[in-house]
Amino acid sequence: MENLIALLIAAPLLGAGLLLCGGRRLDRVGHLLGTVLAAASFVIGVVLFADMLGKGGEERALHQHLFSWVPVEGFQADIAFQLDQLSMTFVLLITGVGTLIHIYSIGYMEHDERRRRFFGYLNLFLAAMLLLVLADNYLLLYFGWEGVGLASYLLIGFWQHKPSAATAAKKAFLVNRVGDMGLSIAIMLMFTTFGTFAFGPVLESTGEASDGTITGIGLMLLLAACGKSAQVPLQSWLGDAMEGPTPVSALIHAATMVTAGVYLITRSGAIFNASPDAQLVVVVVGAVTLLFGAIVGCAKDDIKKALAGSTMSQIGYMILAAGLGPIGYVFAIMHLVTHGFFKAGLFLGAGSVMHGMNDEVDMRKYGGLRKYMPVTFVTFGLGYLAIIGFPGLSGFWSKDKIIEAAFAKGGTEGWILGAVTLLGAALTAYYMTRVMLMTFFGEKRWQPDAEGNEPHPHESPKSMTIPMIVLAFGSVFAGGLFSLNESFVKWLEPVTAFEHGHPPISAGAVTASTVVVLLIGVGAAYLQYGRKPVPVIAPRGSLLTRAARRDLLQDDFNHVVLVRGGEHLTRSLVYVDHTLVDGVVNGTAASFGGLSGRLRKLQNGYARSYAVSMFGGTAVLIAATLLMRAV
Amino acid sequence: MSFPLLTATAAVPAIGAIVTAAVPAARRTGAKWIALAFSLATLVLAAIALVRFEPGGDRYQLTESHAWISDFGVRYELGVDGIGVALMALTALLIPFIILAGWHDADPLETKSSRWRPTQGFFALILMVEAMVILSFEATDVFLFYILFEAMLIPVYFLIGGFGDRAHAGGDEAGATQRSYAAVKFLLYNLAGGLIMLAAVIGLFVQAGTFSLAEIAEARANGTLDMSTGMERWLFLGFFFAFAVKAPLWPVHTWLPNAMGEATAPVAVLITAVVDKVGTFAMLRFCLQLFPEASKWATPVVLVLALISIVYGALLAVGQRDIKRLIAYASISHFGFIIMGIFAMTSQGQSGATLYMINHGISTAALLLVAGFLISRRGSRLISDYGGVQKVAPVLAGTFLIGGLATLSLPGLAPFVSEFLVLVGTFSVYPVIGIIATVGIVLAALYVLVLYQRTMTGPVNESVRSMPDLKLRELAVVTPLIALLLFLGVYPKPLTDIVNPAVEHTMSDVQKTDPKPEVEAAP
Amino acid sequence: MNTLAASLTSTGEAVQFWILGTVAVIGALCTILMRRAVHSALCLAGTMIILAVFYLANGAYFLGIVQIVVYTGAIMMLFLFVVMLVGVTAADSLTETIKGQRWWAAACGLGFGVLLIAGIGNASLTTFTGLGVANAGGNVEGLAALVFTKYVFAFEITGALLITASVGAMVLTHRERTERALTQRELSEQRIRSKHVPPLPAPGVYARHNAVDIAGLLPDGTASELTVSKTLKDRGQIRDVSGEAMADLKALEQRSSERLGRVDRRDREDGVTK
Amino acid sequence: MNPVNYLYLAALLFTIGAAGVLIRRNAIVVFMCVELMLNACNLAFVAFSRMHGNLDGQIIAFFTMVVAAAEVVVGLAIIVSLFRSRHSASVDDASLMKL
Repeated sequence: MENLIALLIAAPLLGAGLLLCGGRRLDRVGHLLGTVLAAASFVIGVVLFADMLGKGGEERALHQHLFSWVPVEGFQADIAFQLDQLSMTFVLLITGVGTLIHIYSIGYMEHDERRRRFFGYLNLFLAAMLLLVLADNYLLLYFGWEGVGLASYLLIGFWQHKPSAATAAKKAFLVNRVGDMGLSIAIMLMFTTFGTFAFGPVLESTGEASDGTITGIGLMLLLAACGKSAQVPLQSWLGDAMEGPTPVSALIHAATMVTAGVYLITRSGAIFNASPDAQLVVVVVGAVTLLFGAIVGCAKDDIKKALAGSTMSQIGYMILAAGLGPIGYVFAIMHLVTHGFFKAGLFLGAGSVMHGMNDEVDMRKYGGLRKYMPVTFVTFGLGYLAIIGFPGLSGFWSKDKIIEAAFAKGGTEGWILGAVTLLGAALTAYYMTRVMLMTFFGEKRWQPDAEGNEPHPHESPKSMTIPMIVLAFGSVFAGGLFSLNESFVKWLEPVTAFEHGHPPISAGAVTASTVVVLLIGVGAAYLQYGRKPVPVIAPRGSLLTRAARRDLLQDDFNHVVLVRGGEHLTRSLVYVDHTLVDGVVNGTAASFGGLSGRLRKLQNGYARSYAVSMFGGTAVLIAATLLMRAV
Repeated sequence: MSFPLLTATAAVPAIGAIVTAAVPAARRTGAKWIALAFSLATLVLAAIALVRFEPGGDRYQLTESHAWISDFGVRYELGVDGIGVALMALTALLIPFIILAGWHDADPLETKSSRWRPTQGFFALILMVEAMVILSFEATDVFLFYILFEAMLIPVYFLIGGFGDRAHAGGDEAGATQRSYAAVKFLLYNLAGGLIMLAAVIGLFVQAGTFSLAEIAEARANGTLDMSTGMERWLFLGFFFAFAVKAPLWPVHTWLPNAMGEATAPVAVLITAVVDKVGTFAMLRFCLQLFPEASKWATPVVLVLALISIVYGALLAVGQRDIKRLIAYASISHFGFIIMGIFAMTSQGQSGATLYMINHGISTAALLLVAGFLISRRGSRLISDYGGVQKVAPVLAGTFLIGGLATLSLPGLAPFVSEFLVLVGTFSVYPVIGIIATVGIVLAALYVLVLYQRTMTGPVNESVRSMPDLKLRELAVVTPLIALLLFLGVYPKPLTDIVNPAVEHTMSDVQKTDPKPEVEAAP
Repeated sequence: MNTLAASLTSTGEAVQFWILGTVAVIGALCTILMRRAVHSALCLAGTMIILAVFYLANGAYFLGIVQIVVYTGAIMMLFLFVVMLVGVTAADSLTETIKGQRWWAAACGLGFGVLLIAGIGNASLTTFTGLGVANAGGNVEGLAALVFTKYVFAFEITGALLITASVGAMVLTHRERTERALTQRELSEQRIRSKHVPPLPAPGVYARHNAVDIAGLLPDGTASELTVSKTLKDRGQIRDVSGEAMADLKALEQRSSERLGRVDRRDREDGVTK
Repeated sequence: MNPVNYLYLAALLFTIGAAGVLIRRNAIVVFMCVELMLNACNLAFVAFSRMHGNLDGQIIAFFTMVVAAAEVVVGLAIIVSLFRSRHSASVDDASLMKL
């Protein structure tokens, strides 16, 4: 069975190789080939899953050792895979949602002449993401980690002719690299501390290392997670990443890649468990991002950017849960999976809307679309209900558990975290209702564009709606299925460990308050956007709104401090290199030249002058000889 | 007596150089084919040497030794360890690609006279450089090495000064001025280094009474050759300075951007991927092996200089407006990594540094040669003259991106393995330096992606609208290099197997052991 | 007198040394300080003769004679010939043109002299052997024995050197005619074409100055370069007497007017008005 | 009197000659000064010969004279040809060595 693991990765990798190197010949079948290989990977995943279910909880993990990657004295990095329940969860999510999005893209990218390459990139992403979750050591994980970064870069910048897309892609890669720096330092720390960076040995011996080291490793892993999962302070790339085609936003920047940070923290649970300080920082980062993303989401008029803010906020939930330790890991992953369904669904819905609206993304120019695209409306609506945590739907089950776990943290921290998560829930309800109302309800607000093309909203083709329907099913039922008999907890417990949290207030009270804040959020949004018509031109808004529209000024800060500062630094360094470093050398040369110029004057060409120097030289020689004899 | 394989690897390109140079003016294309054939023959010989080399065997293999200048104990002594044989193979591997890539670089613009034979000269000089570089990787006699180290400056000087980049912003006149400036700067820097090295070589001879590396190393090891600490340090500095100039290390790096900017892309590859490697290789072979104590004494300073090179080179690369100068500064940053790995004196660092030399050779060759193809199409080196190339020449853009990704050490491509090894090796002994060096990977991403964004993406620049995509000859150059990058990125084992024993030898030379991990992890 | 080792020479020789030595030094100094090359040559010849005397006093009879005959006689005459050939030039001026040359030369010379003398003084040369034994069979015979045995090789080479030198001197001074000599006809044609058909004017003015180095004066009193030989002109050895002639004329007029008692009225009036 | 005085005289004459070479511009006079220096050396050789009691010093002086004669011949020839081409016998006029 374990030999199948490599096939999981090999299938999409083969697809990527064929599609990217195959040339024009494959243009006509490329998309089908890519989809089939993604589906093949999913099938293999299901087979492995079925096999895994047949075994006991502790024996389910599979290992496959392919070959030694970097065999150097004292440094063993292997290409080896580990498939346990946690990885399995991700494999199914990645290949499942991935396949759906491949199918969706067939329709979405139909008119793009570079569709073959798009599928190549998607397959490359799948391969890299699977490598990330299947790796059995941190270095191989890093391989996958950067691989998904590359795929993300290529896909964000897929429409490279748009300067904004190219810039966004670059920004995403760079910000991620900052996070990667954290991951590589963490790996180096592990190597010097434990002499290895394979999951097993490292995680088993965390207790023996010093607290400082473990905290250091934890914080560096967190930095990595922040980069990949768009957490404060490295969140700025995610909004811009929406420049990519919408299926990409759904797959990479909502369902799978951005959750890699959560995977990393959960996978490294032992390290965080051993360092309460690191855990605290994780929780704080999660909480801050949760609110940050939600606030940004409330202010954006671009439907994809609003959803991106929401993604950030939801991942904040997951990171927060992961930071709570064994009481939260399972729920972090559970929320991750349900979020994968409903957020992918929402993005695909948004893509469907854009598809019908000539790629218009401004929600102020939508309105009343429910009549024109009923399937999109229904699936998007189900996703909406799931994300705001409407009781009974997926989001409710997972989010409610996280809120409970936050309260269960205990002490003042518990209360604060609980309050933050509740506030987040309210905000989620608010901004998602706003999106829903602005898009599908009210009057139509679209107008012909400058060239006089009026959009004709229409329902998307089958290849696009079917994945949306499937994902809508997931959004509705997945959470309930997982919570049934605590099946998800039991499934993951052998890997992540699990403790029941004991919130200071009863679980029922938590649930009740969740529902209450949910209603408040929905109500507020309805009052603002449902009762009165939405202005096509955005009102100026309060200071907070304006700041939130600009991503709470993070980009401005980055621009002023990093970009401008960096420009000045490089420019001055170029100057320094030219004048100072080169100048010293050229100066030396010039001073020799000057000296020679002076000395040249001695060479006046008069034989008598030379004779004087000869004569003087002879005198000096004689003097030296006499002196030597005297001494 | 067995067949002198190592001599043959150097003799074949040397003979090739002479034959190529002797081709009559009218048979220009024939000269190219002859040069290519000789370089391929060299490659075959190098491959044989690589196969015959036994990783677990003696330290120096395939040795040859003949008396040369007996009065001074100078011998013609050759031998390769794992590092030498790997670098020799790299050189032999890259030259055919360089020749292919520079196929039209030296075509005369107009027929000046029947005796005007630039093409023959160009390829003959390249082969001459190859011969000298290969022999310098094989020389185990300090004097022989010194001669080659200096002599290879001459053909490179002519390659820079005589066959510069035709794509010059200021026109032919300014181009010629800049070229000769760059060539002279290259020569003066390296001659200055070489001169100081000469003093140290003589000093070493006075101390040891022989030039043979093996004899000196043995005498050092068993204590019969006892140098005073001060003397050892001075000699070390003499050698190190020359190698640092060649490598190049901050602050003696400024010749490289000029040289690489003004030379044609294949020659720039020759300089940075092949000739400069002699400097870093010599640090491993001579500095560490002959002066272990002094090397350890100098380590902190060298590491800081290497660190400065890494960050400084990367920052300057970001600020460049000229594609080739950008790559040159990137190379300075990479050489910083190599030197850091060498002087970290851990197994990982040194293995990493050796792999880095090879991987950097391949990756820079890939990036720079594609950049050369790009530049030759548009006739400009300025980044701002490009834009949207991806749309008109997707294969060119794709290969350029892969070269760029290799330069920024993306996992899966060969340079990642070496860069990470260097970082780990350094971090395990000097954590702070290791962490600061990690900043280099962010900056690398910055300059590569900025370069790619400005040249390849965005709206199509008018001047590149009719740019053709890569031709067959160019694909033949790029594809094998990329394949090799991918292969060595995932499966570097063949290379590490050869390199590891040599690294162990070096580690025992400097009497260093890797630091023990804090916790003995469960297996 | 002990022939083997003595510390003192005869008193006569001492007297001779001090008198002639002083003269020799003065001669040497005059050689370098005299403005005219001819004078220098004569002073040098004097010094050399004194040196010849010293050679004789030191038992080098052959050399003494050779010094007088070959050196003072032949070589110095050669010098005088050349001096005549070259003539007196601007180079004869003793004013120094190179900045600091004279000071440096003086400093170096002084230092060098002091060092040499100190060096000799340093050497302990209190006794000397004398040439009694060596010259026993005659000085010339002794020298001949050495020259033809021990130094025969050097002697042969010196002979070769002399031959080479004489050939060299000839080569250096001999001028090959590089163009055909002009025929009588061509010369006359050239002359007719030039502006000077008649013979060139003669040098000399008013018969008082009929030397060849004095340019003839044109009617306006200026010197005509055509009247003097080209060689003198190149050497800058033309004596310009035009000013002299004018001054003479003026003086003559002055005198005659005084004698005639004529006072220039206008001059006086000018003086009054001033 | 000790014959060493001849040496002092030779040194003095040599120095005077050298100073003359340095000071005078007329090539002929310079040459004369060179001759003076040679003669000073000869005097020293002759004095040495007497001091050591053998004739080798005189032989050297003899050769010096011959060589000096050869030198004078060539040197004066050079001066003459120089004068022909430059119309000057000043050593300072032959300053083409200056860049």
